[in-house]
Amino acid sequence: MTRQYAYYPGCSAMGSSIEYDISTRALCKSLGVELVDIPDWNCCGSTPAHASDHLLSASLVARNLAIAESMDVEGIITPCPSCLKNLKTTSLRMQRKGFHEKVEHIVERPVRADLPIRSVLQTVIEHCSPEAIAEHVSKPLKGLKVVPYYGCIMNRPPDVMTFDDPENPTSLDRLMQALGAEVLPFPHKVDCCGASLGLVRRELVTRLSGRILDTAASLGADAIVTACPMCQMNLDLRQNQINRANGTQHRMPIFYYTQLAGLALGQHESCLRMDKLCVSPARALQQVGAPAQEEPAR
Amino acid sequence: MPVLEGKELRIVGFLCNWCSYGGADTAGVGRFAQPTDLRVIKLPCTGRVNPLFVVRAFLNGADGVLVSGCHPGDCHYTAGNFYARRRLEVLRELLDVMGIQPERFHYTWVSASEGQKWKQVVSDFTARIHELGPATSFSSCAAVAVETGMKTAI
Amino acid sequence: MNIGVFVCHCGSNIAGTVDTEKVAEAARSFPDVAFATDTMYACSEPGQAGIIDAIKDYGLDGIVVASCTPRMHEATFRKTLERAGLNKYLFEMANIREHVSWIGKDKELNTNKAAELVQMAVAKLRNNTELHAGEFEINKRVMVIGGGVAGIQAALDCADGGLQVILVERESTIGGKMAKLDKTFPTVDCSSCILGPRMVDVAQHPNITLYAMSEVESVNGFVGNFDVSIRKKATYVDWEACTGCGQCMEKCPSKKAEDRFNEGVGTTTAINIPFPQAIPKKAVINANACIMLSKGKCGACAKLCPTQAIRFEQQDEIVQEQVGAIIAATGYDLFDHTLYGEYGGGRYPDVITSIQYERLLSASGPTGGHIKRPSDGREPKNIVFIQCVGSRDPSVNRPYCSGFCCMYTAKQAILTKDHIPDSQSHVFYMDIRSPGKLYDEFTRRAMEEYGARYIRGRVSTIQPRDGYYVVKGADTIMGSQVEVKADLVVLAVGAEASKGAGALAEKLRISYDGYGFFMEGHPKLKPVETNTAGVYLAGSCQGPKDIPASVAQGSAAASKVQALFSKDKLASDPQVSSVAIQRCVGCAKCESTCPFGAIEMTEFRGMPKASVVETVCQGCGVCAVTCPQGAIQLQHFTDNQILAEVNALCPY
Amino acid sequence: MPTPSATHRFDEDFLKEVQQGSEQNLTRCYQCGNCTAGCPLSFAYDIPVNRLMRLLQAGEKHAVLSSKAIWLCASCETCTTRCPNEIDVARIMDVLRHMARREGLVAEPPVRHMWDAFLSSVEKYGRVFEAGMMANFVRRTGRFWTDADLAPVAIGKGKLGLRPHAIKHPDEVQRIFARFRDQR
Repeated sequence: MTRQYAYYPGCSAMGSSIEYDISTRALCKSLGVELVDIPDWNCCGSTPAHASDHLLSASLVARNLAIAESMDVEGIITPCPSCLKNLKTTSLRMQRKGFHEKVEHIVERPVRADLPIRSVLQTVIEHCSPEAIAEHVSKPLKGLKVVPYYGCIMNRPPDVMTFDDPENPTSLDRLMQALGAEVLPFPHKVDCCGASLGLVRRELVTRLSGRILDTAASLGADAIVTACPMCQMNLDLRQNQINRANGTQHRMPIFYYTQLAGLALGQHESCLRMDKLCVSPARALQQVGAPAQEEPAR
Repeated sequence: MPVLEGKELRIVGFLCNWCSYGGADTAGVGRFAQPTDLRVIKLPCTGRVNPLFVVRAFLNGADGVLVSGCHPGDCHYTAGNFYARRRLEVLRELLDVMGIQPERFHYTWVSASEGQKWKQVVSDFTARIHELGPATSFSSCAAVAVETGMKTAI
Repeated sequence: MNIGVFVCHCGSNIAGTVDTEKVAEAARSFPDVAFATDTMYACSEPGQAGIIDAIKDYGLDGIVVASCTPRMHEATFRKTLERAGLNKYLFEMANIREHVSWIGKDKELNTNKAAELVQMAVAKLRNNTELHAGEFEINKRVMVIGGGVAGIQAALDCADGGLQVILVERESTIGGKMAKLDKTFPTVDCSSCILGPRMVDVAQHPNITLYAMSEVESVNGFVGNFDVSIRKKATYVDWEACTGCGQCMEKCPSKKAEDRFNEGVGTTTAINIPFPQAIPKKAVINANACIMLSKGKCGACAKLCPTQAIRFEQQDEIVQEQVGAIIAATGYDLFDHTLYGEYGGGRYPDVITSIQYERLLSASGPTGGHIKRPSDGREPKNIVFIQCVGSRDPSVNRPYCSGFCCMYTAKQAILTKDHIPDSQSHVFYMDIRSPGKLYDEFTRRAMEEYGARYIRGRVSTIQPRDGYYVVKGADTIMGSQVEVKADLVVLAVGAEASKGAGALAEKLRISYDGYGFFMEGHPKLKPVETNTAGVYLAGSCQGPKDIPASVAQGSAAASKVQALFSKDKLASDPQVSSVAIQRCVGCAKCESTCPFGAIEMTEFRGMPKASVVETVCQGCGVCAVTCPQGAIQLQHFTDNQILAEVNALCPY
Repeated sequence: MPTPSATHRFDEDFLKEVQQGSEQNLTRCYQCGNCTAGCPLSFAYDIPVNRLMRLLQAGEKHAVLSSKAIWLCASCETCTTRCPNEIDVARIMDVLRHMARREGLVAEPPVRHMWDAFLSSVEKYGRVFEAGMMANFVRRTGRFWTDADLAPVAIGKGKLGLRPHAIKHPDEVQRIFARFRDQR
């Protein structure tokens, strides 16, 4: 049976991670997870908000919570870990009366902050289970060597995110194995790539992201699989910058897990939008016998 | 000598010698500050607590009664606290009938090592009793009636 | 009754927040109080003399002392009464220290409360009667639970003192953790060389009966007369016949069995003798790994055993033993480091525990004393030791310091240099805790003579990188991050209560703390006693201890038992139930509720009556509440005595 | 940072404010250094995290609030996740940034500008308008070549929209900002 969730795409879905949004919607549809966009949702404020003031951050989130609470849904789900952390943290902190009142005063509407909030990844894993998904696989990702990169806040802090293991998460691993890919043990699963400092201190980002690419390459990975728009943009869009800074020649495709899942489930390119990836996935895709992408413009 | 008017209420505690009395001592040795209302009567085991003792305390003007013994399974006499639990559960049912607010009665388990927990139990229960305020006193004849009724009930 | 009341200052412990003079003054107005005074230290020699004099001068026949908890000094003052010729049960204590002066600062409230507690004590005392202890025979055999170094010491001391000892060991050999160690700090002498002979003594001692592969099933009775049933677990080998020749191990085809003795470093055969110096040196079959027991075919060992000792059909067996005292020496277990996901959570083969490392260092270990990486058998050059894994870590509910890890880590760093001269050890520590004779000197030697590099800081994570491991730590003194390349990482895992400690405590009716360590009788003055008469503690079951401390406690517990057994009879506690025969209607409710079977139904003039077996009654008082007639009463805690206390507190 | 003198002035109110703002008990820190050990950006910090915690315990307000470290923290939660004393270090870093702003002590202005640019974009449209935010940031910092190399790729991939995706009721979000401002 299908389940209805209030869907919070997050701002990057409108731009830098549009393919994540498209492939997420497609995957959920095929797995019977019905997404209903939160009408007129606004930005959660991300790091800039909580780094500037916790009340402001909570208030920006709260407006979305309030709208979602007026919908008839099982809970709120979002593909973006950064949004997820803000939403979850806010609804946790709003359990405290004083803070709750302050926030309601600012957003000028009642907020219950009692809807369960999950990532799309968690929902897919718990609602469908990798085993069940494996049965729908029509184009197994045979021979594709991937390293799963969860990013730093998909599972942490554990008390807030309450999903998977904070040090060695395995949900992506299990999902990728179910899709037929070969998953390599990756020591940097939850390491920080520095994305949030991309604009201001590029040299820090190239160092942190560089290590992730280096290790992935040295393990012989064909691609990195991500679940975070920040991480993906950082490793994909900035890969040339990283190479330049570190004197490396990585050509490492950075997939969203939703793209690879869609691929294995036999979805059409229009649901995957591989063409949106900056580092060409062509070689990796040929390996699994998927139609070669035209080399994207650079 | 009466309770200090306005400052304290009358709270009686029945504690077993092996766990809870030791726990109260541990709290003392640790200098865990507690409200002073509680007066402790030491018994070998909560199994020695006759519900009549509790009722008598209430009839004679107690505002609260606390019973505490060893955790289930840890009883120094293997089963004493199980007997206590059974009897005190029955008692809890009867209190209402006798015109005693059941919230004024509480039983719990605290081990000899749980000084911190004991402080918590005493503080919480005392706070609860102060919220309820002084208990309404019984006329002596009513008291006698209740106690005889009680005897036959148990 | 002429009652005397003595209100103790306990220096400033009580007088600091209680007006003791006022309390004494208040006491003078209580019924039957003929004399009341405050006193500096009631328990001191002059303090007790003062009580005795008052008894003589004022003809007192009952005493109340308001001071510390009766758990501390009731026995002291009861003796004082006896010295003054009074029955020791004509005495009551009011606890105005632990229950008053130490938990509140308000002098007015405290003073008032103290006075009420005195009033309560007086009220009870007025209902007290003389009680006289009987005597009962004791069984001068002792059971020691646990055959580690503490248990071995206790057993040998008792046995040498002429006592019959029952030694119960859960594993197939005694020796405990110490038998697994290579060397011991700070002398670096060989562990098995010093423990081995003691183990042999146990085996050969005429006074010691050893039950290995056995666990205590249940304990009944009380001091002087415990009835213990012991479960001898099936070994599938007739130990009478087994000579420990070890041929079975050579021929056993199932070689993938868990090697418990070697802490899972490598595997062993399904039929196994843990190590050459094992006591008893007998083979045991691991039922899960044995092909015969799991699949019903094989039996290689049975075919070639020279003494036909194999018994595949063997079952667990329960044996009964009677003893007069019990020494618990069940030791400790090591923290499960898989809870530390950041250290690999057990996924990295070359991240091992300190005890596994001991097995690698030990000449009788799986590698013959050569340090080899479990992953590829290579000899490591860079070894990193991480301390406080499962110690001083509230996030895994282990906020306590395990005490000996700093020392064994220093020892392991030293041994590492001895084994591999061109190796380099790094030790991440938070604080070096090395109090003890020659201990701190020892840790200094590790650094100064053996060049171990000590880094003050915790490790955040360990990450594998082609063939080695990157250990990411901090040097808080330097104020920076440090990354160390390691071939092998040794986690100094902390000590925790041994598995099943809680269950055993419940069988022995002793208390244990929040971590599962057994509670001593008094944190300072009764280190090896428990609150259950006749049950004593030795070694790490009471809290983490190193070898010298465990041995000392083993001897201490043994001497306690010797003292207990120095008398032929024990005085029975007269605080037991007794039946008022004329009120008893013989309903036998008490008989059915008594947890100890201490009540028998007898006949009196043709009427059924309950009667209490005084030496069996433990004085819980459950029967007194059950009796519909109030015919059975617990001496010293009768209905009247308790109600007198209630009425004193609630006078309306 | 100035070395605290033996007779440094212990600013207790500061410590209180941090503890209340973060709901963390700083006395729990026993200086094991785990936070520093795991911090991915420690190499860029002027003061390592564990030293910041120590300075907090010592009430060294100025030293803490004028540090670069608090602005370079990426909120990756590693310190919070691994602290043996369960101190939410990342949350404390947040609170320190809040206080530094109020005190006008921003040791890494570009970070602050980037966040402000982000938030003003949110205030204006209800969502982040990435291109607009970039422009705003460049204006604030005068860093004209910031990621100039990425723009063509991003635009080519249609990942850097040149028109904002405003929400239907940006006024609601604007009111949130407004009411937030005047209640402070």
